[in-house]
Amino acid sequence: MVEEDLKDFKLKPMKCELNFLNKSDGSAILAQGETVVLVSVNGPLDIKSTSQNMEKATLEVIFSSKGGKPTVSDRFKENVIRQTCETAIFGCLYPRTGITITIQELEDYGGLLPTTINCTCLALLNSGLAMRHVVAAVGCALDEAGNLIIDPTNDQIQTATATMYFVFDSREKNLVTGFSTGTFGEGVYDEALERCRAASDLVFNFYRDIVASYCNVIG
Amino acid sequence: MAGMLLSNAERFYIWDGVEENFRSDGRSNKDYRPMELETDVVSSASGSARLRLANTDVLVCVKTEIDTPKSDKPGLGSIEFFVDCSANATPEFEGRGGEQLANRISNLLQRAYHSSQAFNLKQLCIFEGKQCWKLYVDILILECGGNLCDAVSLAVKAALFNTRIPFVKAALMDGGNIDLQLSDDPFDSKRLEVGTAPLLVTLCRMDEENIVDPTAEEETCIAVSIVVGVSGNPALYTSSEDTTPSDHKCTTISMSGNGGILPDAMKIVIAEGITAAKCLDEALGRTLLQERNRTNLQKKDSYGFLK
Amino acid sequence: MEEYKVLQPFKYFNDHISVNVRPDGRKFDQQRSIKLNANSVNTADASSLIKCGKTSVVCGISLELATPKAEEPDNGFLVTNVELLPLCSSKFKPGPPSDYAQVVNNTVNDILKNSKCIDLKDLCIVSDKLAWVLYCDIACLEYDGSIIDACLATLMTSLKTLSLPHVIYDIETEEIKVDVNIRHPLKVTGLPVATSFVIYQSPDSNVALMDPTSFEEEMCGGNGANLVVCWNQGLLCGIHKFGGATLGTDGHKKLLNVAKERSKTIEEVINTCIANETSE
Amino acid sequence: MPLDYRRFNGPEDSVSYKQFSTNFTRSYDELFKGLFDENGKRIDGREFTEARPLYTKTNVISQAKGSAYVELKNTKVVCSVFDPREIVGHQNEYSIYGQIYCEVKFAPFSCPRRRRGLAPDTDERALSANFKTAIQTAIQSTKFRNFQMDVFVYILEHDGACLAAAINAACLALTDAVVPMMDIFSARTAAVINNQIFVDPTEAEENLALMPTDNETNHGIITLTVIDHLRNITDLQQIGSIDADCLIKVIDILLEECAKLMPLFKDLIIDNVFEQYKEHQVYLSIKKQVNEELSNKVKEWTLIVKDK
Amino acid sequence: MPGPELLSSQGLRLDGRRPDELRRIRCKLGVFTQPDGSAYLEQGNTKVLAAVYGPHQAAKSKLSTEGVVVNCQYSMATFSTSERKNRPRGDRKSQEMSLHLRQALSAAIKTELYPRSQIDIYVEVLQADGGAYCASVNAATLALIDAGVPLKAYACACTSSVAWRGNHPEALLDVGHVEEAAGGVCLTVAALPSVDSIALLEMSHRLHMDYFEVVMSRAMQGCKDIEIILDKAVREHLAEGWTKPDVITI
Repeated sequence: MVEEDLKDFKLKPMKCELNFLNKSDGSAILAQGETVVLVSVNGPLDIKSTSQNMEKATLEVIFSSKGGKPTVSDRFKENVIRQTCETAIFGCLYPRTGITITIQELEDYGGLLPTTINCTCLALLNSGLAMRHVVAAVGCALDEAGNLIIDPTNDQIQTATATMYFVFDSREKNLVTGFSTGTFGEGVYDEALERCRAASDLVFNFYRDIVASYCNVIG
Repeated sequence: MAGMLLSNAERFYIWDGVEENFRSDGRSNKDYRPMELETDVVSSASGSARLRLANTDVLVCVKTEIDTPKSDKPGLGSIEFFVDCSANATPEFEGRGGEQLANRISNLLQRAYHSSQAFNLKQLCIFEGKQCWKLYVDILILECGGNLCDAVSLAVKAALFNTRIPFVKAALMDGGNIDLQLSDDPFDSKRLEVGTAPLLVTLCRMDEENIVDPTAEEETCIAVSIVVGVSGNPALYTSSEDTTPSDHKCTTISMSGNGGILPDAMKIVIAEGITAAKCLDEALGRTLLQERNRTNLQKKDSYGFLK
Repeated sequence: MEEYKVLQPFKYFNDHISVNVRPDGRKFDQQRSIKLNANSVNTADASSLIKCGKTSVVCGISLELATPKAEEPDNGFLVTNVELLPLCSSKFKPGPPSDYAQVVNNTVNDILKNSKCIDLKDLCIVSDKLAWVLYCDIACLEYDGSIIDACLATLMTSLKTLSLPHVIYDIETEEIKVDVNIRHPLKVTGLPVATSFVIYQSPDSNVALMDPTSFEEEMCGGNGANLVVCWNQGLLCGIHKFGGATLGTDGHKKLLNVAKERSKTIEEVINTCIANETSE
Repeated sequence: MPLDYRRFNGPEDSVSYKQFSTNFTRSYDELFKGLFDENGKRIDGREFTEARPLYTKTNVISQAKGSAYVELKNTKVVCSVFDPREIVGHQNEYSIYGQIYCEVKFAPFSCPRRRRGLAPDTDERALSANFKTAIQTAIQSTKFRNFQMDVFVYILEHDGACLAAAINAACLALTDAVVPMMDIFSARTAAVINNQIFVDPTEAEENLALMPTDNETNHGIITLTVIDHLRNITDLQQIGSIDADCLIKVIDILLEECAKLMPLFKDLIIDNVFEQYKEHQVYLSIKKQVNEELSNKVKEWTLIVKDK
Repeated sequence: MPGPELLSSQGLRLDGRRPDELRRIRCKLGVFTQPDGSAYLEQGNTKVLAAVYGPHQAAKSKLSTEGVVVNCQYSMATFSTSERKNRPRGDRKSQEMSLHLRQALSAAIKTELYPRSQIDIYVEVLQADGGAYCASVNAATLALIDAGVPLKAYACACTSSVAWRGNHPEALLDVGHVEEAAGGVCLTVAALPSVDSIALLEMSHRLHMDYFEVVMSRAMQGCKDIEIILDKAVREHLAEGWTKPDVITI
């Protein structure tokens, strides 16, 4: 894996605004390319005793799609985000409480789930909940010719034979969550893993800039 | 039934009464309480009937719709029962409270009317395989005074007897669809042959005795109750003498409450159920014929709830 | 022993892992015993039942005819539904499917679509007029972990043993005649096999456990947090990792190889089962 | 039925292909002749009053407290019983009887004629209600007051008499779950077609018994549940139209059939008890061994501590 | 503007009534034995049954310490409309009607007399021929009186609409189903006429400002007339309550 060709890509332009909603503890709106997602986090809440958990906070994720009608794939996305956040948040610091993450999909031009995960992470940062590590999601697509495209645009995804999404944590850059569509070889999978891991640094830098720019507002 | 609180002393009072065949309201074990029946109470329905059995009050309406028959039964129409427990009866029926009781009664009726010897669905067919009548029988329970099944089955039979189905001439156009001409004169309609429609009789066992038509109090202290559906005798429902009287058959049996019953006691119950249904059938036939002759098709001034 | 497991589940589990053995005596990458039989239900057009360890799943396929969708005139329908019945474990309540059931349902559907083992065009009889609808209903009778592997295995066995009756469709009169005794088998390309893992975060290192039981799933982050790798004839047709503990790159590679071996054994099991089914 | 958002739905207008197959639309008489083979016996060679052999196995589902699998040749039924838990749903006052929640569900692929939906429809709810009245008599619900016990039945294949098979499976599952019961109970079904009684009918016979015909003969289906204690009838369900004396004849036949099942259940339960007893013995011996090792380990340590 | 055909040239409406004429109201109190109070009311062809339970102990969830909790349920029988409804209650329209019913009746009931208790009012519409909500409010008032619940005043409700005769508008009182379906404006007023206060005012469709006064006064006049009729019925019921001969059978 030659070092420099890891760097010869650029991610879709990311625009973000923190503290977008005043009623929620933490909120963020993120546009990655044309895909736009709004996430609101309501930090440690008092929930009814039957759904309380002794050791850690119970995490509840509500994903509402643009169309409004609940479908089975919404539940799948909810589960992906819940499991990712379960590992990221220090649940044991808030026992017997509830944390609700509400996600509203505004625009979907491909790569919806990585944008949702990044936006959720930004909202969690904004909400001040203690977190083990920050997560960054990067997607990549394998087109017919066999070469990998990082952070593909919508029409690249349509024509791709396979697409892969990876979520890395900021500390050891391990794979926290991943899912894929289409078929691909084992070698392609390893190469995609490496290149997305490199690309995730860019996302982490983006987080630092955003939080820095908001520091004086909060500080 | 709902909110009925009985102390043990009252229960024993009722049990002892039943043993001596002399119940708390003076009836013997095999007597029915006085009933009031009135048909054609709702003008917007094809047929309706209201029955008051002491303080049980039931209103039944039959509405008709044109429908395509099911593919495996091309020559038959269809009948559907819907029971609605109005909250007027008890606060427990508010919202979805009365659903379990409603489902039980509608299942019972659906099974009782299932056999073609009980209610022949052929008479509902307009054009084989293409068009047929669908009867919606809506039952509204306004007050529960015990013995709901009997009151409902009597009211349903009366409502079906009162139903008028407009004459429809169906012609097969080319391309397979049907053109229906409905006669414009509202009174130009035919009646349903409802003579064999079944009547449900609830027999409740109190240790060794079987009682009929339990009041709400008696219903709370019975162990097991058996509902027997018995088909009617068509001769009672037509003034013309040519219809052959068919014997009474059991169209459905169902048990409820948690208790067992010895086999030979069960045979007695079935025999008693059939005799009780026979005399109910005669009484119903007499009153319906009497009312039809008196009103001969015009719509009389309906008392409804104003009496 | 039982009381220890109930009182101190985490400690009980940790003691076992630290001694490199799992509570039910298996090694980390050892598969539970699998029993598979085909065509157990003869009212279904094709059916199969799998019992891997204490998880048993039955799959039945029923065939129906319908007019294809306007936007895809020459595509048939493939409708798979996974039902986690209330009778399979006290975790599932009666009533509409729970969130977890819908997640499993979605995952199985995605894997089937990704593997492209059924081409919807084969299901079309007359374009824009008539097409087959394959209702694959998967019911879980006993739930003890790694439900996705069992569902996929029964689904593939049933699809491989399915044969479609011959249909004669008369264009003008739109008459449909079905000849039940001439049946031609459905073309199934490839055989996707899913292997689910659970990663246990022990204090010193993270360990991956293959084919987890429901107790092991609970110990490693609830029943949603597992990793599903599926191979299809040497090609990866889907890697789904839902959170849970993380794994280094070399651990990841070892995982893929273990999954590859397992997919070979499962393919053998399915093929032998179909072989002695057809030979009967 | 409103569109079910929580599942994948096929096209609404899908209809079973069997409808267009040749032998689907046959008249009543053809079907009636089809029930018999050449020498007048039923197709599967049984006499009219001969029931199908009942194969059964208990403890098939490890997670359930008690479970049973019953097979009446082609009718396959699984039943599982879960131990009592708080009452689900709103509960206004303390109920002195334990609640029993029953649910009977057909597998979508179980019926030969058409595919059944995934959500419970009206006649499955009706079947669950009948099933509940049949089994609740035998269960002593005063023993688990203010608690709710769940009994779930899943019918894998429906080839006639599935209510009776479900009730028998429930009886075995309840005994396997050691639920306080008055006595064991068993159930049998009989169909009446053209005044002819068929014991333990297959799906074809049941379909014919309920098919609308214009001849005035007796036809219908009767399911009888008998509890072994004093041979009490705990549940009698009948559909169709049958006159009184034919009904009494059917009840007598069904009583004998249920009585024939009782010894079979008893043997099975006794075998289970022996097996569990043996397992318990093995478990006790292991426990004794572990205790011994522990005690002599403790002795060693006390020695070491003493000479320190 | 719809409405010319609603009024014939002589100023009579489709069902032969004059514009300011109510439909025939017939009512009966004490129809059922089990509820504390019950009433049946017919307004033309609209037939409504009302039952009142209470005041009794309130459910824990709805307890309120300063006044009585009024719990209403409005349900229409499946056969009440010409086109069969498949669910009697639970849809949005009946929930909205229950809310309006509660608003109108809790204005009439002296709520402060029964703290921490609850009054259940159930209305069942047997036949809906327009003005079902008004008939329900009137029937519920009669049922409350039959139950002996202290009321500030009679709560009466009435609808009115507007139609055109030549060029000047004419306000129609007590709108029937046909006039409702014709798409004209429909103003519903639930008022306490004797204390001259309005509990609920609701209007569908658009109405020009200066006709509002005409329609509004016609509706208020309608409520006053209805109150007189209800009052007469209550007095009759109480007067001959115990001397009435037993039920005469046909």
